[in-house]
Amino acid sequence: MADKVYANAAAALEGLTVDGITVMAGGFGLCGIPEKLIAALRDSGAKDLTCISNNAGVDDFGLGLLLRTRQIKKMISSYVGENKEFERQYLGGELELEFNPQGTLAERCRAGGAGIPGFYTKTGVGTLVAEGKEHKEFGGETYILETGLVADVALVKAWKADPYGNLVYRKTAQNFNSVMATAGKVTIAEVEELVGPGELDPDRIDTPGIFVQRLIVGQGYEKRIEQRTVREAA
Amino acid sequence: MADKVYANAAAALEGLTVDGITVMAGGFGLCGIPEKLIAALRDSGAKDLTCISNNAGVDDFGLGLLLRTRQIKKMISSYVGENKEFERQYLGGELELEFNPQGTLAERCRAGGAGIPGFYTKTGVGTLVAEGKEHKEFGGETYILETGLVADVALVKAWKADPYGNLVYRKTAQNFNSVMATAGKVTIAEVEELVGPGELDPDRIDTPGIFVQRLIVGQGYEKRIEQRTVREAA
Amino acid sequence: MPWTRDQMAERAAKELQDGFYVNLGIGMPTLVANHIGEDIDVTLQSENGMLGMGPFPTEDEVDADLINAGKQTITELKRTSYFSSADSFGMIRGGHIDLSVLGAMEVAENGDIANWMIPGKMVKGMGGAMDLVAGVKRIIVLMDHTNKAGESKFLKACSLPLTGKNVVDMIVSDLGVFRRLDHDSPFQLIELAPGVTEEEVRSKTEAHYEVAL
Amino acid sequence: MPWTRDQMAERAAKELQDGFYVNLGIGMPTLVANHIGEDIDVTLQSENGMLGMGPFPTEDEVDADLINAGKQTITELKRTSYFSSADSFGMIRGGHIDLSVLGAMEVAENGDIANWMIPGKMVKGMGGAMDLVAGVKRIIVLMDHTNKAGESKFLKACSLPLTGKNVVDMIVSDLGVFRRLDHDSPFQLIELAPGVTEEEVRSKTEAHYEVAL
Repeated sequence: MADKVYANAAAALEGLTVDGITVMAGGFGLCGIPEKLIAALRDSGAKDLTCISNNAGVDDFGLGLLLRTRQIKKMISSYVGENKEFERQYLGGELELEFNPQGTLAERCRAGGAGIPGFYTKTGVGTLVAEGKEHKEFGGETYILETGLVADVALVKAWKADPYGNLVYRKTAQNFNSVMATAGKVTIAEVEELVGPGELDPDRIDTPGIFVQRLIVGQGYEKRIEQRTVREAA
Repeated sequence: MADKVYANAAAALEGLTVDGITVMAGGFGLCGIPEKLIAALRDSGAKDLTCISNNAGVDDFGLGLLLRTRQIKKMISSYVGENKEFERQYLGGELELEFNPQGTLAERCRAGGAGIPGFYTKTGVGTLVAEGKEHKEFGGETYILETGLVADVALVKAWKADPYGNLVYRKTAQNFNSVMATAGKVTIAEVEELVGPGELDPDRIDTPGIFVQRLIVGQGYEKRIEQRTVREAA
Repeated sequence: MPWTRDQMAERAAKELQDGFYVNLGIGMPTLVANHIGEDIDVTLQSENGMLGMGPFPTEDEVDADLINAGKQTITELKRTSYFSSADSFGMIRGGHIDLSVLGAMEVAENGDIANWMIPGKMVKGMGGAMDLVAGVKRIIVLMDHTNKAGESKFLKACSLPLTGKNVVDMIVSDLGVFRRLDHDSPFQLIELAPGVTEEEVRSKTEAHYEVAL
Repeated sequence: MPWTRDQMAERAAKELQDGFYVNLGIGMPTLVANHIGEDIDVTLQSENGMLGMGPFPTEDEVDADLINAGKQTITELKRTSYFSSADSFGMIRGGHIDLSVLGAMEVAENGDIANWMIPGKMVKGMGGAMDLVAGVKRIIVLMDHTNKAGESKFLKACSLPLTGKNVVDMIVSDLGVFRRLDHDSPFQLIELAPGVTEEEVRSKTEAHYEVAL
């Protein structure tokens, strides 16, 4: 089998970091973001990127790194609240932005990966989101047409992988990762641990290896927390 | 919490077995079929049923039981090859039949459960399946509109459950079960084993408990095999 | 005296029923979790991919892989399951969540809600709010009755861009509770905060409503 | 001498490449699995919800919960993953499977295929065949060149209801191999079974094709 495991993030991106490509990046806030691959994409210098990601990172972490270096031309996101540089570029007209409702964004990625070019949803009917979109009635209710999304490269973060590219995620760090893994023409996964063949329970695999073309093991995960909220121990 | 665990299949069906309802039944062939619930549905005497199921069982097992007693008015399936009584009723005009491509059937159930009333697919374009359906171009290719499916009652078979209705399936016995579990107005699961709270790994749950309203533990699973194919031990 | 934020949350919590699956919005609605009756069993969903959300962690329990939709660290319970964002919003859009409690900038008498953008100001995005109001069976809005300028937030028509059209079922404000029976019916004022008068509510409300105290 | 079924399967297996994900149809196509080169690594998908299909089980290994799309008992491998029917066909429809080998009743010179129903006879259903021909990147048909009456199965136009329109990329029959470069190009006869002549193929083929032996 063509070996899916690459030495590091830069090697895994080789040949793919062309200006103007569309990149999906998993994660919710800073939870489960492909932090090594994003840093390597920044280092690659690829620019005019369209980034599909639920959020845009913070100023010095996650996709914020690519904003600082002006490598992103357009974002497709549901919420971008934590990023001053984003705000500055957007208000200055330097950055295009397309807001999608979070569930619509997730479903568009899932649809793209599953060969569904369009689907109808109630979400956003009667709002700005519905403007210019086809409306259709089903059972007396109005729905709008949303389209599937695919990316030239999808970057995802998982917990463990085996050499076949099978991935498992951990807790809420799954979020958009498993969906986006299906929607990349090339999907690159970074994981905390590479296990041997047969060590993952075949009934518990979140992303079957068919979706993963390249794979790296990341070192020293930062896993930054945005809102550390604690209670007193009893 | 309202207790989801019922004493047996008949008790779990109580109040639901109204003539003319639409019932989804999981399984592929005879693998992973809700055998106890189907038998109890037969015993309930409910008739004029519309059954959504990939297959129609065999003459004396699975949905074949409901065909023998003429309780099914219409089947929505992808393949019904293993059933003489089915053939007799269908050729005699006693049974309505709607064939869906298997992937379209699975996606229609998933869509119904996920609040998607319609989606576009390439599958079936240019065939009998496309007749009367809306055609639409996306990116220069033609797709047809398929609609979401929901059922009054979804019957599914899982391997294990906890008291919250969280389900896990085993190997290829998952098939349509996890999809249909999302698309029942009432979903009833039968399982081989009920485990205690917290005994299922929260990262490995296939069907979150929100989708399961009622639950039984089945006894003495028959698990019939249609094509026992073996090789010589080395 | 108008209700405090905590009292508003307590009042909203009374709408939760045994066995309900509930999504609580970011901000004031999260306070509702502190007031869930001990005699009922409620499961909280977090739209980033979790059903069965537990309390905040102790310092030792903090786990960067375990956050809620407000990006706060949380804990799991014995009932917890995790899933993808697509499956999470399938749950929401498919009508499987019984109730959602959300904040709002404006609610209109026809059930419209605006809570995601103010033209001319930096827009952070709608996140999951549009999906929640479109998909969840029952929507309760928890909001101050008036804005900082003292103007009604319960209006004849929303002036801000909508999050959803004709989706709100109940409003719990600091002054009282409005409810409607279905999406074709008008809102009714059904309850007043202690010491608040019907006249005070009327003077601070632009929307038309019926009184059913 | 025309190829045997096993030789046809062997020929089709030559189209498999290292790293391919492949779905083999029910019947003759399953024989292809016996001829996968030892120097290449191929992963078989079964559309009932499995990636990484192993060989038939020994008597001791038989497991009713582990079957393939032909409902035959099978085994798992170290690479195996299981998933739902919706996810399985997402994989297929989404173009993630590299190659599918299927049987057919008829193939037309424009790439149409018919393999699921004969009007007037009992119809069992299309199962996953329509999804496979629509979604998989490359479709190889494995079929006898003629039917029992000796009539060509590679036709100017299909007479039976279609399974898919303009989807077939290659035909391996007992007489030889036809291929086309893309879905706008004509089929070319590129190979003959040993001892079979171009004339014999022509006399037994209704479809128009080019010769590129």
